[in-house]
Amino acid sequence: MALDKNGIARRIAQELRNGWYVNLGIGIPTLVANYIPDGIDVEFQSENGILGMGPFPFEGEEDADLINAGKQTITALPGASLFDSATSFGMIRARKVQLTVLGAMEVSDRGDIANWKIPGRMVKGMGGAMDLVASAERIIVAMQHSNREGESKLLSACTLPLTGVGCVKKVVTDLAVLDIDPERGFILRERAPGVSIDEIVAKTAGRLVVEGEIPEMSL
Amino acid sequence: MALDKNGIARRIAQELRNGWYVNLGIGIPTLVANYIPDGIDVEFQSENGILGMGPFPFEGEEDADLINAGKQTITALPGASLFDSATSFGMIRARKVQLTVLGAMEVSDRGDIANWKIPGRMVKGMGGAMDLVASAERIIVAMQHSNREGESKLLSACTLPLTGVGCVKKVVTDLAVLDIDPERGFILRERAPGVSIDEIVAKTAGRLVVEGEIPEMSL
Amino acid sequence: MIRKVVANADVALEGIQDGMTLMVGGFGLCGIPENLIAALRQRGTRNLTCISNNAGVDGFGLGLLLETRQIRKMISSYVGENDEFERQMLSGELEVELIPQGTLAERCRAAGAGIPAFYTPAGFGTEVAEGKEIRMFGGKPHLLEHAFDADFALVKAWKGDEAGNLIFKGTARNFNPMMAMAGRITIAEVEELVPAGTLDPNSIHVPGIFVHRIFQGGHFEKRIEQRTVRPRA
Amino acid sequence: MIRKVVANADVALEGIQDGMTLMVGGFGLCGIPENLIAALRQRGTRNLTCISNNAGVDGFGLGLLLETRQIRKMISSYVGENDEFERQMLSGELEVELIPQGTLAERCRAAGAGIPAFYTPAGFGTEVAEGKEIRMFGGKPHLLEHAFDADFALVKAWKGDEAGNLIFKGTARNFNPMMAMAGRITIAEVEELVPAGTLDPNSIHVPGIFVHRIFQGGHFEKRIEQRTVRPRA
Repeated sequence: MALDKNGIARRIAQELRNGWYVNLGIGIPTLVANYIPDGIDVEFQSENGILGMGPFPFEGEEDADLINAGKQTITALPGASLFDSATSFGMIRARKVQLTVLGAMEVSDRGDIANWKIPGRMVKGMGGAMDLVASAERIIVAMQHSNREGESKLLSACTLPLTGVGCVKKVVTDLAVLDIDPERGFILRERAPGVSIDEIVAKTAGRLVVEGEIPEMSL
Repeated sequence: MALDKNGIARRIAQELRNGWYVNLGIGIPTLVANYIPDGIDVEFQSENGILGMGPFPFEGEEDADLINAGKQTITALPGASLFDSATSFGMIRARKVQLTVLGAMEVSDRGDIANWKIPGRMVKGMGGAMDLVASAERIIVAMQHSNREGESKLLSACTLPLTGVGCVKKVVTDLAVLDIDPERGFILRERAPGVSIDEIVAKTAGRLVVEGEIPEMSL
Repeated sequence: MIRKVVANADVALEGIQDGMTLMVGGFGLCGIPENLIAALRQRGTRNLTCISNNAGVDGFGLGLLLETRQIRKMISSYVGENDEFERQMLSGELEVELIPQGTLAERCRAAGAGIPAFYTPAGFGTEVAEGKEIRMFGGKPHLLEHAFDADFALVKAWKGDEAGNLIFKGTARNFNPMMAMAGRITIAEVEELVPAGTLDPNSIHVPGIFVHRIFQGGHFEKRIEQRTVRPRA
Repeated sequence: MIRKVVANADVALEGIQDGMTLMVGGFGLCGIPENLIAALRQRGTRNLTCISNNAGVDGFGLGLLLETRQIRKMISSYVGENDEFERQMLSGELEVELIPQGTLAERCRAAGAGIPAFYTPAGFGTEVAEGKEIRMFGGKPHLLEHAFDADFALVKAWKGDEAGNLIFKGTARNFNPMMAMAGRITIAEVEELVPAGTLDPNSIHVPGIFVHRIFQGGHFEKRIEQRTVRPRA
């Protein structure tokens, strides 16, 4: 059965390694913070200027001066630090953040990503996404395998305006975990529980490599 | 009579205007802080990272963590701020410092300055001088009119390796105050008390313009 | 000491004219110069270009200046939590230039640091790169980006002193420090204005040299855009 | 929280090898990593390239590593309050590259901010400009300068916490923050190491993400180069 949003987040959380600084985008990526494995210490960076971001505040303890990049009220954990936007993107560009998780509208089998603009619709802007994808050494895209029209979001080439080129290394969808090898395309690594390889093949428009045993995710 | 070092500093202090931030180099320039005219509020910047630098500390109150760019122990006045070297040179390059006073070995009649290197001798380095002269909107050079060998330091072209080109606007020496007009050369503005125009002409190797009445400095 | 205190927001805005370019601090509604925006609306200055990460919401932040059509152009990284903004943009009344957030921040920082231009990897291969010089560094393509040039910067700090020194609180810092450093004339409104010598000189976020005018804001609403809380266990 | 605490200077230096490039914080003898320099001397690592504004004095600061001939090359803005330095430089044993101080600071800052290159006016028309690209911005010539690339950065802070957050005191800040941000591996020695949550998160000068190893220094001499005082009135 296809994963729900929390399932995708839970699977991505398994990728966390001890000592990593992590930037989580808006939407599914934000949920990853709820599933940090035991024994793993990570710190969350939000590009509006905080490291050591904690959970939402208790009711009545919201502080208008403490928000995340999604403009949600948050808290700061012990050891947190606050800084300006130039320093924040400085640490992003200088690759001090080990993992960036973000959503996407389309991903290509060469690692291109499109997630900021749909021609003809109101364009809200790229925010920090272009900076993040241009610099992060490790980007995981969290998204549905298909869009609302049932079309694959894993393509041979993005049709929408790009956010970045050749930057995505791993995609976790409701159906599968896939690595991206720019030479070969999407490499199928794991299936969602109960999802068949055939379904994944059918719903992946870009080049897909299926090699050997493809295990089910263990969540 | 030619001015002594304190006289040069005293004359330069008359150039201070209310509300200016000022960077004083090592040597004669440092003495300018002792002659701030009444009613003039200025703040001193030292490029190693302080604004609002105060006088030397009282004996026993020296703090190894509070020095100026000449590595002398200093104090901080109320309203002072401390910052890193990147911010310090940021404010210099962004022209937030209204006046820079520094010494020189040679100045040309086009405003070039040489003050960091003598070929054949041990070279200590340019420190912050190249950044200061490249960016300051207002540079006053404080120096002796002639070197120890009796040769003019005001030349048609510098013979020593340059610190900056076309940047000096005013020179105050033991003999005179001179503006620099790159088209015309040194423009004589004032004579030190008792110093003749003839002496200044004789000791100025670069182009010198003497127009109209040349008053004595009032100190 | 050089004193920077002015009486209020209206006095602080002296010299702001139609057609000028302003930087306006804040991220969403967090850390925006509320009092200056209100005073600017009162003054009615028009045809403004605003460099600001976001464009406020309907009825608050820069949304207030959009309502009165005082803004001709927005330079931002993310916009559109704002119906009036969308209407003006789609109708062509409002020009919008979208810039990656890190590039926006660095172009402000560059202006305040006297760096006219720099290279950044952000936006390579996207429409942001169109018309820009591309150069390889370390085997990776980068775009040449330029420092902003703003007539005024309007920023909001938590505490400030008479000498113009600023301290920010929490994530209300965001773009405010770089914009404060970048403006030809920088105006800071603060929640608390204190005498010089009160703030720890080690803890100043923006040295007073960058701030030309400072005043204590009369009223701060500090609206929250997304109030998220967790249940008490 | 990610813990960065190591036991002492010697443990902190693990991985430093002959021939590496190090950034070393401080201005003159102010804010130098005394304990790390001492430990580095003990280790005897050789052929080092040191990026540091100055080169210490005879018998203190980087002068200690010059005595033992561990430094092959210095990249500095001002040197030579140091007889041994002068001797090695004149004899050709020591290579010296002199860089304008602001350019030195900005090349560190660029490294920590992921900016590979930038333009600065400093040095135009001088021998510093030789071989560099020159470009006009705003009618004024600028030089293209590149970010440094250092294997390790050794810095000294006043206070630090377990998460690697750093706070500096006075003008001992100088190059330390930018170097801390620039090192591939950054080691910070602090006068006082405190538990996470002790320092005000608003007042951190270097966020812990930039610091890989931190320890409390065992001994700080904090020598003064020019003791200047005024008489009591």
